[in-house]
Amino acid sequence: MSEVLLSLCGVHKSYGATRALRGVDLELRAGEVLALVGENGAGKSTLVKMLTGVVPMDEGAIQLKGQPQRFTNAQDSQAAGILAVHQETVMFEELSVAENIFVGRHLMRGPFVHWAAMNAQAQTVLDDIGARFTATTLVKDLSLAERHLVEIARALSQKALVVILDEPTAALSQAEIRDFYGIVRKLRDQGVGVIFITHKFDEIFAVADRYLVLRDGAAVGTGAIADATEQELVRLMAGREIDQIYPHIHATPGDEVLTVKNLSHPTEFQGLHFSLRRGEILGFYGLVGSGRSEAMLAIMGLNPQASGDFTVLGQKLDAKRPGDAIAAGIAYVPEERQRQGGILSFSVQDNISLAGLSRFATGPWLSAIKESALCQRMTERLHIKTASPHTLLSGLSGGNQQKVVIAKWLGLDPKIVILDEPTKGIDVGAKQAVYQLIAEMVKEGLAVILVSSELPEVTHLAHRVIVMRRGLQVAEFAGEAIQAEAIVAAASGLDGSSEHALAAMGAHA
Amino acid sequence: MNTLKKNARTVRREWLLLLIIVVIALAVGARAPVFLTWRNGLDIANDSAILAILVMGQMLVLLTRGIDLSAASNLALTGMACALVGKAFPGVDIVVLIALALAIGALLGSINGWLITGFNLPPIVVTLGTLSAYRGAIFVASKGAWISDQDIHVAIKGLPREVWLGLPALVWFALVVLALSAVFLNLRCAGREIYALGGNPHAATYVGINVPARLRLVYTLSGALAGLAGLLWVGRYSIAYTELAAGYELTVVAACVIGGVSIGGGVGSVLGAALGVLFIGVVNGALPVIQVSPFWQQAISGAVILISVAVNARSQRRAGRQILERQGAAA
Amino acid sequence: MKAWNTWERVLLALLVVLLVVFGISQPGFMSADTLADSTFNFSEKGILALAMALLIVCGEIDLSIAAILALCSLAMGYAMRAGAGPVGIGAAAVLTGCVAGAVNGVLVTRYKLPSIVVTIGTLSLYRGLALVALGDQSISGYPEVFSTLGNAYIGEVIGVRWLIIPIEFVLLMVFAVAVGLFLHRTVMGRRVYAIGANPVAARFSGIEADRYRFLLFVFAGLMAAVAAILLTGRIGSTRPNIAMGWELDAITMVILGGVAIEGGRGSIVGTMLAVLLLGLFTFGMGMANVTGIVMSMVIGILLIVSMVLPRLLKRKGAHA
Amino acid sequence: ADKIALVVKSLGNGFFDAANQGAQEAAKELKNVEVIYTGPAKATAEGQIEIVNSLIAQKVSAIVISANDPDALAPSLKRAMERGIKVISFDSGVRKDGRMMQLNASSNALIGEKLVTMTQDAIGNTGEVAILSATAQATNQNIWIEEAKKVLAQPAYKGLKLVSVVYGDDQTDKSYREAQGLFKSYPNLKAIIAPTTVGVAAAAKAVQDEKMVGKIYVTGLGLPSEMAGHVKSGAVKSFAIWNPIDFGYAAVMAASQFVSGKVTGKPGEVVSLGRVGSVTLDANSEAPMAKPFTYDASNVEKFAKFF
Ligand SMILES: Nc1ncnc2c1ncn2[C@@H]1O[C@H](COP(=O)(O)OP(=O)(O)OP(=O)(O)O)[C@@H](O)[C@H]1O
Ligand SMILES: Nc1ncnc2c1ncn2[C@@H]1O[C@H](COP(=O)(O)OP(=O)(O)OP(=O)(O)O)[C@@H](O)[C@H]1O
Ligand SMILES: [Mg+2]
Ligand SMILES: [Mg+2]
Repeated sequence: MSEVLLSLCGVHKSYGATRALRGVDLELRAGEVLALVGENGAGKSTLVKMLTGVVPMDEGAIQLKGQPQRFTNAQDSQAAGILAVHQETVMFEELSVAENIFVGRHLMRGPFVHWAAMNAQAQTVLDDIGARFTATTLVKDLSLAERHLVEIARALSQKALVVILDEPTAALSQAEIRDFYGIVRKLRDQGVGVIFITHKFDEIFAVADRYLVLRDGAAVGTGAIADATEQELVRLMAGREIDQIYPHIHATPGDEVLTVKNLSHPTEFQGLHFSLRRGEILGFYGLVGSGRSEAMLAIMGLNPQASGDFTVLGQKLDAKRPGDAIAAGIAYVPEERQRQGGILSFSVQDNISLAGLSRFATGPWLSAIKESALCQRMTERLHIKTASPHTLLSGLSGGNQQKVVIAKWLGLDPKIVILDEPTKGIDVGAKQAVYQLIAEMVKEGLAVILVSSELPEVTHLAHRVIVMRRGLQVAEFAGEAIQAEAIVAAASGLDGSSEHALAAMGAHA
Repeated sequence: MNTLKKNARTVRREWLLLLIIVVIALAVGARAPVFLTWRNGLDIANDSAILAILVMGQMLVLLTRGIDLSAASNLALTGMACALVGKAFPGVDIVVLIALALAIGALLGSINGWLITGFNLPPIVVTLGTLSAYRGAIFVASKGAWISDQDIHVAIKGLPREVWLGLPALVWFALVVLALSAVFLNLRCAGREIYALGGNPHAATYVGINVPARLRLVYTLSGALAGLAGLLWVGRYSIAYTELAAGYELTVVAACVIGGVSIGGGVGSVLGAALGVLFIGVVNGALPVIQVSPFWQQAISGAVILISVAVNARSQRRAGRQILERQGAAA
Repeated sequence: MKAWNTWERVLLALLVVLLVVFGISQPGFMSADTLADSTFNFSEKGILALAMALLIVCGEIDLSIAAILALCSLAMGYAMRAGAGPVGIGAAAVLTGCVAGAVNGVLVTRYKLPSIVVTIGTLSLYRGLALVALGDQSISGYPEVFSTLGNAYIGEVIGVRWLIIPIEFVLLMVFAVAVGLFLHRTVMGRRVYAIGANPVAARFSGIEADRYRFLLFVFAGLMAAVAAILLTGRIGSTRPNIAMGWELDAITMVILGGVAIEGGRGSIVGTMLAVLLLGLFTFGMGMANVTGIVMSMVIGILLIVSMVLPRLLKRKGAHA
Repeated sequence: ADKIALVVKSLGNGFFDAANQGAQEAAKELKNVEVIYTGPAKATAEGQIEIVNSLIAQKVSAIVISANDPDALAPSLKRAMERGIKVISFDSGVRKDGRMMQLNASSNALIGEKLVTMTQDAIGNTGEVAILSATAQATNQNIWIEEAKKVLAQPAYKGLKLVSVVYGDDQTDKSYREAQGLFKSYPNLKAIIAPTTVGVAAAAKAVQDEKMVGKIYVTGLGLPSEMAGHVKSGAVKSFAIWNPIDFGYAAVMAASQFVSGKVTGKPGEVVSLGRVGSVTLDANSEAPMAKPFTYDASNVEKFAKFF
């Protein structure tokens, strides 16, 4: 066994009344990848923030190579050799790639910033990880995935002892994730200790050597990945058995409720045609940035540049404003929960009633009684864990926030529900609840569009799957034909459907 | 090539502003040749110099997504303090007075910074409060009296009239401040960090930028520059009184905005801001010369602000991410 | 979204303290006459503050509101010169206010410009237009109705002598109740909060954020017009520098009233309490012959202290 | 003690500070009278109205005011009179129904004429002349400018050409820039008339700074203490002013006459102004205090010590 690089002992951290970490011990060896797993709010990110000096530790000890450490700011820990790719993207759009890599530790010549050296060094690192842009590009001109490469380059640009990756693959495409595994392995081979945080089990088993499970701020289990099973990890995380994540879908599709014809946008997508039936789950699969969310926004009237013909229940819909689509019975649970979905400073009840406010009104006046009736109904139906309907949304865990956002839309009794990445960043328990909900919805005769980047989700739940690539609808699978390999091939253009796409993927593969 | 395109975009904006300034100057000169004389140029430079100094301070603050509404009050209070000191100690040296102006200004600025970072308050509210507070403090300090020509220290009066190497001292002060700002923002670590934290304050803590310290620095610098401007202002017009430069903070913000500094933080350059100042200077200098009624001045500057922000917003609008392959762009 | 919170209670307590302190220290302060007259000093500002509160809750700001007031007063003058009757004069003000507000609204919603920048620009533009139009003149000689509106007491008008409440103050109260009901009790009010708290989520929930923003700017113009009618009536003359700097007074009232400058939080009750608090405070100090500029210094400090204190107390609470 | 409030256009103005000196002197002489010196920070009518309202609440005996707007102040001053407060305006007047008496520093016609004759003394019979005034709304400045224009229209002064009227808003910096603008717009300008103490000093300074001494002369109404230096430098040959100390004194004296009920403000009444003499109210209840007094190199130093 190699030497112990980093050890944490009895770490405590509270945010006001929330005890985010309670006495966590952790050991990381050189040349090892440690998977840090746990439900939402288990304290993973908090642990990272502590190790990187972003938030101070209340109690406990950190040792790096046997030396006790005390980090008061991010610079201290960087200097000590701990580098992190944080869960939130840490990017400065107006600055160049090189500067993003070196921000906070600019290379200096005398009293002045040494631009030439910074650009050169950054370029070397970028070339190393196979990035296809130059160091002087402004970050705002990069795609989402390219930005993640910049973050990774930042972590690799300095001599690191420990590299921490907090859900780094959330926005990467399949091919990029593969590249990324390569980078992680390379680091490990160089003797770096890697802490890897993710909610995706396939990743854990693909790259990790050991795991540490956090639950409610405490370490509840650790061991070698080779000896672990997914079932076991899930049990540790949730504190109970979760045998069946995906529910059985009982519904069979009925009449057509939505047809979309020739949905196009000048830059984002083109020529989408599809229809949706009662009780059907239509999956939309594609790589990140393939244009799915943009297309859904267009149906909702949130994408003013788009054009297309929509028919809802036989009626033509002129979706120019979200209000029209809502009135026609369409509900859209957006991708970015905190930015687009909920209002953090509103209470649970006010969030739930927001989209259909006029239904709680007599004349122009709001009726608190009607509001709280709906809120009560929805909290019970979705099992939302909240102290009271008047708790602020910001006080809820990620999974429960997501349920509140879904409740907001279900409260409208929609005919069609569009769920955009409904399980992004939420833990297994919450995921299971969301899947259960989807199953109930279609059973009641709702039609569901499920936009997802998680393959198992679409393969297990959807009746039909439409695959998008670079703004185009490239394939459709139904029933037995829904096979993971075929879908991935279509999504990444490896099925030979487009020569261009092949060429584009070339650099990544 | 991406960068080239990018740089071309921003550089073009600044050239455009310069071009507009030149066109205005030539057009006015065609009607009133006196406008294109060296003397008039110096007058405009002289008038713009103090604004330029204030704008550099305000720009630093705007870059961090803040705003310093107290700049003009700070200017007036520091100016009054210097005038009072000059009156009380006629023997005091100009260097001491300059140092004093910088120090008082910096102190007043650092109060803003301290309140904003220490209590996590929105800058607009804090500086709105200190705007009134500093203004009132002038009244208290001077007991409401004006300090006029004969009581202003000779060195303070003399400073703006000094001519060094053919250029007025005020212009030198402005040029030095501009140059130092450019060096600070482009070549000093702290300057780069100001751009970074303005662009994404949340991310800044993650990369080890000491955000509160940088914010305090920025407000202190803005204050120090306002203080220096106060001393120069009092010298130039030989007067110090409570309402000195009242409302000037909006002109300062306007110059920044015209110069392409974004209220939203993280965007702006010394060159752009300087051109914004020049623009205001040229327009204000031109109006009396072409005998536009003085009443038009304010309306025109309002219209100019609106047009330039609209133009800025259009040129800065995201060029639109392209997912679809462009026609004919086959590999 | 609640109209009655801790901060409102604090303001009410402060108001009581203020009345007691001035009542003891300033003879004549607690007389009905004095209290009634004091409201002349802040009624128009209070009306501006109501519109400003809505805008700030919605995440916007209007620095041009006092300049719109000047423009409306100018329109009244021109309408009078053109021979319009009282109704025509009033209509001219209202129309001008709505148009000026709509210009702000269009610039903010259509061109997606930050409202603080837009209204700094229109502040100069509107004030400048008033200067251009009026130059070195002033307009006076308005019909008697306006003077009554601005200077008379409600009792004089309805024939109840003892009811010495200025008409201006009655109007302020009526508007306050209306705006308060709108913001705290109606569907549209809730949406205003939502837009201020999270504009993207609000839009995703089917709220036409831009329409609300636009209408609120128009409403601010309308309130500026109402204030213009009252102020012009009260002082009987129009000058280009009328109500100079009142935008900052209105903002101060709103912020002291507990409305968060970043939007999404605050109440009309708080705003109105702050209007009363500041109005009576300055009046009381005026009676003690404290000069205006010192008063505004005290108010500036008050503004900062009122923001710092709650945070300081919270911090103390966390440590204990 | 009777409280008499002296409400000025704005605080910090040297002219009014001097007037306050005289007012305090009058209070001492009258005994049993307390003078409250007050005014807004910025020269606005709204600011003065707020002050008047609080003076009403204090139940002062009399208000002596120099108004920023003749109409705007009238309603609240009327209310003051309804509550039994005596109101007189001095310097810059209030509309007739808003006060009981207006004390002018001098007669407006005399001031207008003085401004023109001083200009003629400085530059001779021909040349371009510009006026730099206070705010565009200032009542008294506008009346004097009108009077001066009337005088200029007389055949004796046809060589003097008035080319422009600009406004420095009684702010030194603005006045200074306006003066500079005049130099540029009118290369042949010979004189600037500034009928305001702030403007005249700023214009003189601009002449000095731009090295125009001898080419352009400044004249107008100024305070000796502020102008002494400019007379010495040659930018100013002569300027005029009435004695502001006397002015403040006389205004308070007049007010006390009203308080004691000796006069009521009817036309034809004689109002005693203590050591300054006495005046008779005209049909508009106005009265001039004295002729403007001219200052030049021979006497300015002497008066500079006083105001
Ligand atoms: N700044 C903060 N203020 C208050 N509470 C916080 C803060 N940051 C995190 N928390 C709370 O601390 C707990 C741990 O949060 P943390 O972000 O570490 O979870 P996580 O394991 O990273 O979850 P996820 O999988 O959703 O990223 C949660 O209950 C969270 O609500
Ligand atoms: N380079 C980028 N810069 C900024 N935003 C981006 C970038 N790439 C993608 N996005 C954002 O990500 C969101 C998703 O984009 P889009 O609809 O095109 O893809 P998608 O197929 O839904 O992928 P996903 O939802 O998985 O990101 C969009 O709202 C878009 O604004
Ligand atoms: Mg996390
Ligand atoms: Mg998406």
